[in-house]
Amino acid sequence: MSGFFALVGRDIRIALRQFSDTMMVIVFFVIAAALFPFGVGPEPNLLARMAPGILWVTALLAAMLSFDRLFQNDYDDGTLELLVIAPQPLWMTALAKIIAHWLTTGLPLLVASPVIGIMLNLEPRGFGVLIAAMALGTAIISLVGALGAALSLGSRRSGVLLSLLVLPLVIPVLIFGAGAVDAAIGGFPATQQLLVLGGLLLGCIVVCPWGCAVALRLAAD
Amino acid sequence: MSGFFALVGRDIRIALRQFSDTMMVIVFFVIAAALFPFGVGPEPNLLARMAPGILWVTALLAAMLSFDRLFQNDYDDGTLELLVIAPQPLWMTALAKIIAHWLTTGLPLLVASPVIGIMLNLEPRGFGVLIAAMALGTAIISLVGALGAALSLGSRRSGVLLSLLVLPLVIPVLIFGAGAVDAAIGGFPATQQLLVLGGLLLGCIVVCPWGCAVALRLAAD
Amino acid sequence: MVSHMDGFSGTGLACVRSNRIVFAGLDFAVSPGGALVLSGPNGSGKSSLLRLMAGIARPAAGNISWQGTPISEDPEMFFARMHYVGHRDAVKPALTVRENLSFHAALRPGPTDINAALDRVDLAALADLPARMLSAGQTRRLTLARILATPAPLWLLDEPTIALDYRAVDRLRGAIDDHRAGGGIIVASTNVPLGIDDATTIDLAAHAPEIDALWGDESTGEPAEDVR
Amino acid sequence: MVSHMDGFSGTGLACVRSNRIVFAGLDFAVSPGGALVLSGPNGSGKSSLLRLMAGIARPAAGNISWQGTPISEDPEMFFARMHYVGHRDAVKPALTVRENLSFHAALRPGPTDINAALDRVDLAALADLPARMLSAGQTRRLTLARILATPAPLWLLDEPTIALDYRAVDRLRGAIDDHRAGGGIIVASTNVPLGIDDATTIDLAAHAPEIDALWGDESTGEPAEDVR
Amino acid sequence: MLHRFANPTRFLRLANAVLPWATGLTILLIGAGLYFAFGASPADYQQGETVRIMYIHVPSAWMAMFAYAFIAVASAVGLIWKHPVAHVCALAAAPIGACFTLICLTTGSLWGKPMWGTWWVWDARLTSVLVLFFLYLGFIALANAFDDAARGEKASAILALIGAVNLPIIKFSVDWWNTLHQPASISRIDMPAVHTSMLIPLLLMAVGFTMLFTVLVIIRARAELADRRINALRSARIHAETAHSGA
Ligand code: HEM
Ligand SMILES: Nc1ncnc2c1ncn2[C@@H]1O[C@H](COP(=O)(O)OP(=O)(O)OP(=O)(O)O)[C@@H](O)[C@H]1O
Ligand SMILES: Nc1ncnc2c1ncn2[C@@H]1O[C@H](COP(=O)(O)OP(=O)(O)OP(=O)(O)O)[C@@H](O)[C@H]1O
Ligand SMILES: [Mg+2]
Ligand SMILES: [Mg+2]
Repeated sequence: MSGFFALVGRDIRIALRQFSDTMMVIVFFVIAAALFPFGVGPEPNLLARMAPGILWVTALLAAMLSFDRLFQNDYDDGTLELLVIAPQPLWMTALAKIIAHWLTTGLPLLVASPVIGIMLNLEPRGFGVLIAAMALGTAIISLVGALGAALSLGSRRSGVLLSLLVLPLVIPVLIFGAGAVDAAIGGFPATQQLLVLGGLLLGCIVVCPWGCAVALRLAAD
Repeated sequence: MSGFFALVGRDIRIALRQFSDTMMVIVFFVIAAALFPFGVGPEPNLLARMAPGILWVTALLAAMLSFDRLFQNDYDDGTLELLVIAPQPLWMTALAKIIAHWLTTGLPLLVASPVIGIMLNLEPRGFGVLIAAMALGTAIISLVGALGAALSLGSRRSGVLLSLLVLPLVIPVLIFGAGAVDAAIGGFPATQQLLVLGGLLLGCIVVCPWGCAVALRLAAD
Repeated sequence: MVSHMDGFSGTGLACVRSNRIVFAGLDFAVSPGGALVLSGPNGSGKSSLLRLMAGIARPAAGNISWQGTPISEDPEMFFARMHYVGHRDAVKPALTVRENLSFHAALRPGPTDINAALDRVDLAALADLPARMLSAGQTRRLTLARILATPAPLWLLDEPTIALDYRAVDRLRGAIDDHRAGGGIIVASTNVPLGIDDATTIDLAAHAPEIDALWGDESTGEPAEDVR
Repeated sequence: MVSHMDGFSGTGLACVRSNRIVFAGLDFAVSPGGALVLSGPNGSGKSSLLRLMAGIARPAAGNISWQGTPISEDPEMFFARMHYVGHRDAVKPALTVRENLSFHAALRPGPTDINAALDRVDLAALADLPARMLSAGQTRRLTLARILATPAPLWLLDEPTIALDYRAVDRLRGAIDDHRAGGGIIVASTNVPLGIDDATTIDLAAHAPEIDALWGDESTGEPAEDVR
Repeated sequence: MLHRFANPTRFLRLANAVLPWATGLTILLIGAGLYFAFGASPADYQQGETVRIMYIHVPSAWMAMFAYAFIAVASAVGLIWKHPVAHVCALAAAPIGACFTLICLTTGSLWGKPMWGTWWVWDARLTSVLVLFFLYLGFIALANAFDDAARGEKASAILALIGAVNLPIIKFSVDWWNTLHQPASISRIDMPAVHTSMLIPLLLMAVGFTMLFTVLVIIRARAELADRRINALRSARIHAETAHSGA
C-alpha cells in the first residue's frame, strides 16, 4: 500500500509543481465552451437550450487532452517498466494513477463547470444536478480515458488514437449526463439518469483498472 | 532548397507510412461532430442551425490534437537541434513542416467536412462556401497551430498549453468561417468573409514561419 | 548446466523480436555472491536478455528461475527481490533528486536509506535540486542510487557505466563488490570492461541462431509450399 | 592563446545554466588536422561547451570563431561546415536506416555518399530495416554515419563511443584519423579514453568558477541574503 | 521447437479445404437470395418496393453483430491461449465486419427516409449500431497503430473484449427503450400472405452473407499469414548477412 500512496502523491506533486497544467485543462474547457457563442451566434435562448450539451461535450474534449500524457511520460522515461516490475499488483498501480488523474483534472473540471453553466445561460435549477452528474461523469471519464491511454500507449499519434477509442465509449456518459441536466431544467427528477451514471461508474471501476493493468504490461513488454 | 523538399518529403512519408494516422484526425473530427447531436438532442432544425458552428469548432479541436506532436517528436529525439543548425534559414524549415502538416491533416479535414455537413443536416447551398472557407481556414490553423506548438515546446503537457495559445488566435477564423457558411445558407454572398479569411491567411504566412523560427531557436537553446 | 536451487538461473531461453529470433538455446546460472557479465556486439541481444531476466518481457521459449522457482510462478515475490536498471533513466525532471529516489524506494518493501544512497553516488550535495538540472552522468548516477536505497539480492544492470566518469565507475565497482560480499548476485551487460575479474561471461554472439526464421522451413529457410 | 585564422577557436567563454556558472574564462584553439578532447567529471560542462561550439546555445560571455570569423556573424556559413552529434540520436523509428541518413544528408550542401557511410559503420546490411528495430549501439552507429555521409571540416562529437562495441569504436577511430589526415578538425567530449594520442585536452574541471553560484555568498555557498 | 507456438500450417490446411466449398455456397445462396428478393417475392402491401431493402439490411445487421462476436471470441482465444492465428483471424474479420455495419447503417438510413421521414434519428438502436461502427474503427486503428504488430494485436484484443458489452445493448435496445425501430422478432415479418415468400429470401441471404464472411476472412487471413512469413524471412536473411559480415 505504501507504493499506492507514493504513486498518488508523486503524481499530484508533479501536477502541483507545475500548477499551470491543472489550470490549463480548465482554461481549455472555458475557451472551448466560449467558442460556441461565436460559432453559433449569441442568442440567449438557443444557447440556454444547447448549454447542457455544450458543457458535456467540451468537458469531455478537455479531459481528452489530458489523457495523452497520463502514462506517456512514464512510458518514455522507463518508469513504466519499473512500475510493472514493482512488487505490488499492477491494477493497484493503475488505480493510483487514475485517482491522481481525477484529483488533478476531473475535480478542477467539476469545480469549473458551474462557471461555464453561467456563461452559457444555463437555467439555475439545473446546477445541482449538473454538479452531481459531473462528479460521476468525470470519474467515469478518468477511468475509461486511462484505459484508452494504456491501450494506445506506444502507438504512433497516440493522442488522436486515444480520442478515437475513448470518445465512442463515453457516449453513454454524455447522453445520460446531458439528459440528467435537461431533465432537471425541465423540472423532472433526474434520478434515473444519475442511477445509470452510477451503474456505469461501478462497472468501470471493476473493468478499467484491470484492463489498464493488462494493457500496461503489454506496453512494457 | 533541397533541404526544404527533403523535410516536406520526410514528414509526408512518415505520415503515409502510418496511413491510419491521417485517418485518425478525420475520425476524431467525425466523432466529435457526432457527439453534439447526443448532447444537444437530435432535432434537425436545431442541428441545421448549429451546423456551421459545430463544424468549425470540431475541425479546430481535431486540428488541435494533431499539433502537440508537430515539433515534439523532433524536439525529443534531438532532430530539432540539428534543424536549427542546418545551413538553411530556419523559417524555411518551419514553413516546410507547416506545409507537410497541412497536406497530412488540413487537407483530409477539408475533404471530410462535406460529409460532416451532411451528418449535421447542413443546407445544400452552404457546401460550396464551406469548402472554400475551410481551405483558407485549415491553412490558417496549420500556420497558427505551428506557431503555438513551437512556442509551447519543451513545457510538459504542451498539448493543453498550446490549445490555450492557439484557440484565442483562431477565434477570428471561427467567426468568419462560420459567418461565411451562414451567409451562404441565408442566400447572401459570402465574399466579404472569404476575403477577410484570405487576408488573415496572408498575414499568417508572413508572420508565423518567422515566429516559429524564433521560437524553435529558443527551444533548442 | 545444473539449475541452482539457491541462485538465479535460466534454461533454454529464446528471444524473439519482430518475428526474428535474437538468440536461442541460452542457459545461465549464477549462485549467491556470483556475477554474470553479458557481452557481445551491438544488437546481439544483451538488453533483450536482461529484460527477460527482469520479467519485463516473456521469453519465447525456456524459463527463468529464482532459487528454484520459475519467476512466472510468483512474479511479485521475485520482483521484491530484484533491482533492474535499464537503458532509460526513469527520472522525473520536475521532482528533486531526493524526491525521485524516495518515490522509487517507496514502491518496494524493506528498509530504506535515501541519504546513504545519495552519498554513495556522490549526489548528496545536489539532493534538493530538480532533476532536470542534472547532466547526463549525474542523471545516470541518480538511477544507480536506486539500487543502493533499498536492499535486493539480485541486481540486473544494463550497461551501468554509460556516461559515468572514472570516479563514479570506481564507486559503482565498490558497490558491486560490497553487494557480492553480502551474498548478492549481479548480472550486467556491457560493451566496456567492467573490471569484475571473477565474473562468468556469456557471449551473446555465440547464441545467435543459424536459421532464425520463425516461419521458415527448417532446412532451407524458404516458406513452406502451402502458404503461397 | 592566439586565435587561429585558419582554425576553430574561442576566447573567454562562459556558460550559465539555471543561474549557475558552469565554467568561465575558457579559451580553446584547434588548427586544421587537430583534435581537441574535452574531459572532466560528470556535470563539469562538456556537453554545454559543445553546444556553445555548435551554435545551438549562445555563450554568456566570450566568443567563438571559425577561420577568424565569429560564428554568430554568419551562422549559416558556419553550420554548413560543421557536424554536431549530441547525446540524443535524432533517429526516426518509422523510417528505414537509409531514409534516416538521406534525410539528414539532404539538409546539407555538398556531395553525399549514403552507401559508403553505411558501409563504414557496418550498417549496410540493415539499410532497409526500419530504425525502430535497431539496438542501442546500432542506433548510435546510424547517428555517427551522418558525419560520414556529407563532408564537413569540423566535427563536434559528444561522447561518441557511448553504447558502441569495441569493433565500432575501432572503426570510429579510423574515421577520425582519416578526417584529420584530410585537414579536418575534431572536438570530442568523453569520459573514457578515446585513443587519440596527439589530441589537446581541455579539463573542464579546471575552468569551474571558484564561486559558482551567480547569486551565492562567496564563502559558504549559501544563497545571498537579498535573494531570500 | 519454436515452430510449435507460431506455426499456422494446420489452420492453413483447414482453410484451404473449406474455401472452395464456402465460395461455391456463397455464390449459390446469395444468387438465389437475390433472385427471390428482387424477382420472385412480392412487394409489401404497406411498404411497397422499399421492403426489398430488408433483404440487405437485416442480414447485414446480423452479420455486423456476428462478426463482432467472432472477433471478441477470437481475441479471447488469442489472449488466453496465445494462439497467433486467432489474432490474425480477428484482424481479418474487422474490416469485413465494419463493412457490414456500414451497409446496415446506410440501408437503414435509406429505408428510414421513406418509412420515418428522416435519414437519421438518435435513438438507442441506431446509436448503439453507430457505436459498434466506431468500435470497429477503433479496433482496426489500434491494431495498426503499433510498430510492433504483436503489440497491436493484443491491445486491440483487449478493446474487442471490453467493447463486446455493446452487443447486448444493440440487441435489446429496442426492448429497453421505445424507439422508432422495429423490435427484434421475425414474427414481425410473419404477415399472413407473404410469410414464406419473404422469409425464404431473408434466410437465404443471411446464410449467404455468413458464407461470404467466411470466405473473406479466410482469404484475408491467408494473405496476412503469407505476408508475415515473408517479412520474417526477409529480416532473417538480413540478419544472417550481418552476422556473416560481422564475423
Ligand atoms: C440507420 C438506421 C438503422 C439501423 C442502424 C438499424 C439497425 C438494425 C439492427 C442492428 C438490426 C438487427 C436487430 C436484431 O437482430 O435484433 C435491425 C433489424 C431490422 N431493422 Fe433496422 N436499422 C435501421 C433502420 C431501419 C429501418 C428504417 C427499418 C424499417 C422501417 C428497419 C427495419 C428493420 C427490421 C424489419 C429488422 C428485423 C427485425 C427482426 O429481427 O425481426 N431498420 N436493424
Ligand atoms: N537542462 C539543464 N538545465 C539547467 N542546468 C543544467 C541543464 N543541463 C545541465 N545542467 C547543469 O550544467 C552543468 C553542466 O552540464 P553538462 O551536461 O554540460 O555536463 P557534462 O560535462 O556533459 O556532464 P556528463 O559527463 O555527465 O555528460 C551541470 O552541472 C548541470 O547541473
Ligand atoms: N524495439 C525493437 N523491436 C524490434 N527489434 C528490436 C527492438 N529492439 C531491438 N531489436 C532487435 O533485437 C536485437 C537485440 O537488441 P538488443 O537491444 O537486445 O541488443 P544489445 O545486445 O543490447 O545491443 P547494444 O549493445 O547495441 O545495446 C537487435 O538485433 C535489434 O535489431
Ligand atoms: Mg543494449
Ligand atoms: Mg554530457
